Amino acid sequence: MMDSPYIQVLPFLFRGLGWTLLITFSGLAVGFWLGAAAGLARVSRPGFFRGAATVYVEVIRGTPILAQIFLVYFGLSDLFGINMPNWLAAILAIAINSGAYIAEIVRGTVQSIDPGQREAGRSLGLSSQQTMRFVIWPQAMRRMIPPLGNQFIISLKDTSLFSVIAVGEILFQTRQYYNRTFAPFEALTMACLFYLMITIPSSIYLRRMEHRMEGK
Amino acid sequence: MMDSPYIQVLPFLFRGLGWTLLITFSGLAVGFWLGAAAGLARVSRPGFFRGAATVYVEVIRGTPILAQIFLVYFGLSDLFGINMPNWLAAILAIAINSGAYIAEIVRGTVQSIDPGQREAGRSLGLSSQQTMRFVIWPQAMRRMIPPLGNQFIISLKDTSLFSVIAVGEILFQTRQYYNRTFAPFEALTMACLFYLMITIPSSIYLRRMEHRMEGK
Amino acid sequence: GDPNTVSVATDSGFVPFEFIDENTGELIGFDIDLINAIAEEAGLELRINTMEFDGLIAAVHTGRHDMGIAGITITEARKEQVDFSDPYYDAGLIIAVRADNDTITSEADLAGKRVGTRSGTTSETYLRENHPDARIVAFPGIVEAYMDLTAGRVDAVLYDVPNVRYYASQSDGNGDGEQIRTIGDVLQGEQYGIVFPKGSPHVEPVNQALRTLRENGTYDEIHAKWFGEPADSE
Amino acid sequence: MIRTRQLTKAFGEHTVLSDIDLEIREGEVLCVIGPSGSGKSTLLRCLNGLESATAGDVEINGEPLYTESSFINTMRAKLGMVFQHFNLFPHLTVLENLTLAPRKVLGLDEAAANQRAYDLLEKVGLTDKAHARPENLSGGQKQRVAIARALAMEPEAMLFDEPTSALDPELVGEVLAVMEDLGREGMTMVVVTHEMGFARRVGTRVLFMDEGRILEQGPPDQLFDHPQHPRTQAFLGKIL
Amino acid sequence: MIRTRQLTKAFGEHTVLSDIDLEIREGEVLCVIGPSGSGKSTLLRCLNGLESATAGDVEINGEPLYTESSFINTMRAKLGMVFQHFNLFPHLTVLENLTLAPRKVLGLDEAAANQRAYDLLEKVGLTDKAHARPENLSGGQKQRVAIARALAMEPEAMLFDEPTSALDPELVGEVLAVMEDLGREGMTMVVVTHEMGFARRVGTRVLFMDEGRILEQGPPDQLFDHPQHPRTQAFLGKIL
Ligand SMILES: Nc1ncnc2c1ncn2[C@@H]1O[C@H](COP(=O)(O)OP(=O)(O)OP(=O)(O)O)[C@@H](O)[C@H]1O
Ligand SMILES: Nc1ncnc2c1ncn2[C@@H]1O[C@H](COP(=O)(O)OP(=O)(O)OP(=O)(O)O)[C@@H](O)[C@H]1O
Ligand SMILES: [Mg+2]
Ligand SMILES: [Mg+2]
Repeated sequence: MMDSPYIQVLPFLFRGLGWTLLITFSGLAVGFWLGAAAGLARVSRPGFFRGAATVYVEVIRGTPILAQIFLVYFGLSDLFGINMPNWLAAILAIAINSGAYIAEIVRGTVQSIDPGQREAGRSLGLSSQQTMRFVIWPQAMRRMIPPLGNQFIISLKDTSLFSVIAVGEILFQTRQYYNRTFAPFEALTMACLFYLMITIPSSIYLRRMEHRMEGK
Repeated sequence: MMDSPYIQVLPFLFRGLGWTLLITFSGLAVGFWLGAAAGLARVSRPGFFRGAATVYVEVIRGTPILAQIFLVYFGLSDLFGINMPNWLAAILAIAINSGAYIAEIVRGTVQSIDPGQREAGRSLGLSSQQTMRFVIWPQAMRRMIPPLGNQFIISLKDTSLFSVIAVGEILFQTRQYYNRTFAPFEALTMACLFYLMITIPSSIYLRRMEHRMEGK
Repeated sequence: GDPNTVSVATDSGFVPFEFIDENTGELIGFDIDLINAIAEEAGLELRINTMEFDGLIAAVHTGRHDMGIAGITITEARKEQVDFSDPYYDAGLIIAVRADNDTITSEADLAGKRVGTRSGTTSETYLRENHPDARIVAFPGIVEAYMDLTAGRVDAVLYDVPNVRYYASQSDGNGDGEQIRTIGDVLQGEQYGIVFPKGSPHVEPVNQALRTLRENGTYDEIHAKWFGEPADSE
Repeated sequence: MIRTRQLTKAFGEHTVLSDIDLEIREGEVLCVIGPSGSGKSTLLRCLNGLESATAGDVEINGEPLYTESSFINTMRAKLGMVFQHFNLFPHLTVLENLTLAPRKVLGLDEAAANQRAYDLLEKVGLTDKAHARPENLSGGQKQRVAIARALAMEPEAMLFDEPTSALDPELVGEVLAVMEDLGREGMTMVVVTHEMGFARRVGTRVLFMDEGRILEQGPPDQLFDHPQHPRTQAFLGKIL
Repeated sequence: MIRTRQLTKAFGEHTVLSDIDLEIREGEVLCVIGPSGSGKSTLLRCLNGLESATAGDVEINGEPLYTESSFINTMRAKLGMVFQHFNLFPHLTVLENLTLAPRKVLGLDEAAANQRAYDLLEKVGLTDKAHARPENLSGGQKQRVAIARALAMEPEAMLFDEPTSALDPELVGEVLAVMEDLGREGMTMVVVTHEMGFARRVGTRVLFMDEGRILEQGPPDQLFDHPQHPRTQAFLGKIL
């Protein structure tokens, strides 16, 4: 029983879980600000910022995250001589990637706010920025919660790709384990269960929240 | 000029493009039928099929595709002695993965058809299956086109992960190139351009189509 | 930063040179012990980073890391991209097949067969140059190639001697009989070296330290720890 | 020809129809009126099996409706249904809307189904629209097509659920005219409607429902001019 | 106090306002009527800079509206605006709705802003709703809060865009009463409305717009009872 691969792999998975969560949360924390900036730029007046944000969003959403991971890993040092440890590259890659998707979430929710709100704000003398900050943004934030939760699930799954740059997250640990024991099926199955332990409760919780918000 | 890495990598990328497209299209062709079956099961009466479809959809959507790829490739041979070539495993992995997402597309569009259509069909004496086949499904199909196009873009990007099992798609070829020439930045940049060449026109086309459909 | 802190790139799936201990999760192996001994000798502070082999030399070449140690074979082509230390290990390439395979008995039988190896390694280069008629499957990680071999998806694997030997012994210790065995002789004599970006100031101190370790017996100790015997008896 | 016995329908806790005993004879034109939410639509839907009853029976020509499902399909085809929002099939032409069920359910071949469809389109005055799509029809035309579609199954009775209440006022007439013709030809009809003029001219009986019960019924003139029940009086007072 | 000169506004090809010359004097209550799409809302929106004019000028107290943007912000604050759909801020309480702009634009401190807000809530009869959320108010209460919110900026004039047309009939009165009080107190007001009673009682002038032009204007009684222009006559014939 104790020497079953299903049990043996557990310490590996717990070790990986820490990295997975660390990278997901740190990456999304940075990605949220990136996405908020890019999303707001995309609903701003045409000009440099809006153009740059559009290019950012379209390029990131149009290319595989694995290619982005390699580019962040090699490109930054190649181009700028920045040498970051691979876990930092991983956080940055998640931030850059999720930022583009979050930008679309931000844009969508901001645009979904009744234009009458903007007009009411402006007609009271609030500036464009004040209207965004005090009127539109707080309302948009509420609506962002479910899609952001969904992005959390996506990014969590994406961290598995960092196994290719040897960041010690869940899937990397799993591969390390079966590299030595040749029990890939058992180890991978347990790894999937670990992911499900986080993703399924999250998505149930999100669905409930969405229901409640629609009900309102 | 001709010995610039940006040019030298091109033959590699074209070689990869063929595999990328082959796997994407074949995988989605199978995934569509899987997804249609699972999606219809999810809107059917509660029972075994609906339960099985729900488990399938939730498990696949809750776990990383890279773990699924390893499970299909190594797990199947480990457990059942099924040894398929890596490109076939790739197609199967895309099919299984996209099938779960397509199931949700199918479910969503079928549920979006006015219930009056079902009632009209049933009240004319059509059976439940006939109503689905002749009344609901043709209408749902039209609405499926934009989200299916979106899934095409996602699956296309997902094929990049098959580089880890040495399927010769775009990113694998890119890595082959740069581990000989040590020019990862240039090669990866060109690879991203190759992906964008497909994904950006596709998404522009899809957005137009959605606009037209909404306009109607 | 601190000029004495150097960032070292290594692989994580090359037994017994560098791999993760399944009990502790620590990166261990011959290379790891050696580079730590070198660092101590040369007064360097190490920051070790793991990555897939196929990008490792590129990462050192671009200056992403100050050095790389991962059983890297010294070749002329690589010398154009990076500087090497003095050789620290004599290795070579060898073929592995499934234990029950008796159709492949030598290198000559590889024609038309599916041969697994690891991308970006000298094994891959060797296969492409000497066996253009074999069907080469180059995985980013070597373990995937061994798993394909046991699964029967490839007919043979060509890779570095110590690693192949390790897996051959490991696979029969698994309780289900011998699965992989090596055939023939070492195909190509090779030597491993530590890589540095071109013109790196670290080359000389590292060579100096390596010489000292060989002289004072530390090298032999490490060798014995990982290969069960001192270096000279190979 | 249609008969319910203690028909009861509840959605969860909420009882929408209570103990409805109703008999509809051949050739009758029964008009059903009542406030919103009183269960009129639910009654029609129970009659042709779109909803299954919680308790009680429905019989059509003496045969019970609730047995096994294939039976219900053929039963449903005996009762044509026309909905408030037409529910035409938008992906099919008018002709295809009319031929789909006859071909798939009755097994008619294409020529026979088309022949029948054209006859019906002539009857509702829309021969020239045979190849149009529903989206290109006016509301009144849509509802006439929907009536023709139901008739194409040669039903023994027709059920109408507020067939004119989604129409612009000027389009109501053309639909009522088609229904009047049908009534005159002797079609058995159950019509949920608040068109009092139609009920008086064509209806043989009017039934007032409230809170899932039949409160009062009788010939149109009697019920409209001398309602007995105070709630009927209140209701008529509001809508007339 | 508000004056436009040849104000023209086009959306792309479509000219919505053409050469509007208008002068509104202090204390006037100008009612604007006209068919849907005639440009009434657009006129109001141009007056306080929510839309920028394609050509022509707007002056408020002799100062031009279209210069640089910070100026427009303070200008906007001089003209309170009330919308058909209230546009209260749903994430804020009634009190916060009233204090947001005074604090952020006028720089009032919390105590002063709250004081002002409570005074205004008393004026519109909603003191007890200070801590309610907009979602918990009736339509009439919402619109009274919206009026108070605009008044909290101490505007020199108020613009109303069909303030009662989204309200249930029984709630119209309470909003009109508040507006009447305002008019009596001498507030300059521009009111797009079809409430003829209000226009007669409170309006000092009525203006009839059609297709982006002012076709006719005059005192309410004169314009309503003896319209000169045939289009005015046709329009009044329809809505009266
Ligand atoms: N599928 C359902 N699930 C739950 N409640 C339902 C359902 N269908 C109808 N009801 C409820 O049953 C009651 C009767 O509905 P029904 O549609 O039969 O009324 P109606 O008399 O046709 O009203 P109307 O004149 O508005 O069409 C209503 O309270 C309605 O909310
Ligand atoms: N942002 C806009 N872009 C394009 N066209 C617009 C815009 N706003 C208004 N219009 C057009 O300008 C015309 C006048 O609109 P406006 O809202 O001023 O009319 P109105 O007199 O207020 O009508 P209503 O009584 O329906 O409110 C209409 O044809 C409208 O479609
Ligand atoms: Mg109804
Ligand atoms: Mg308007």
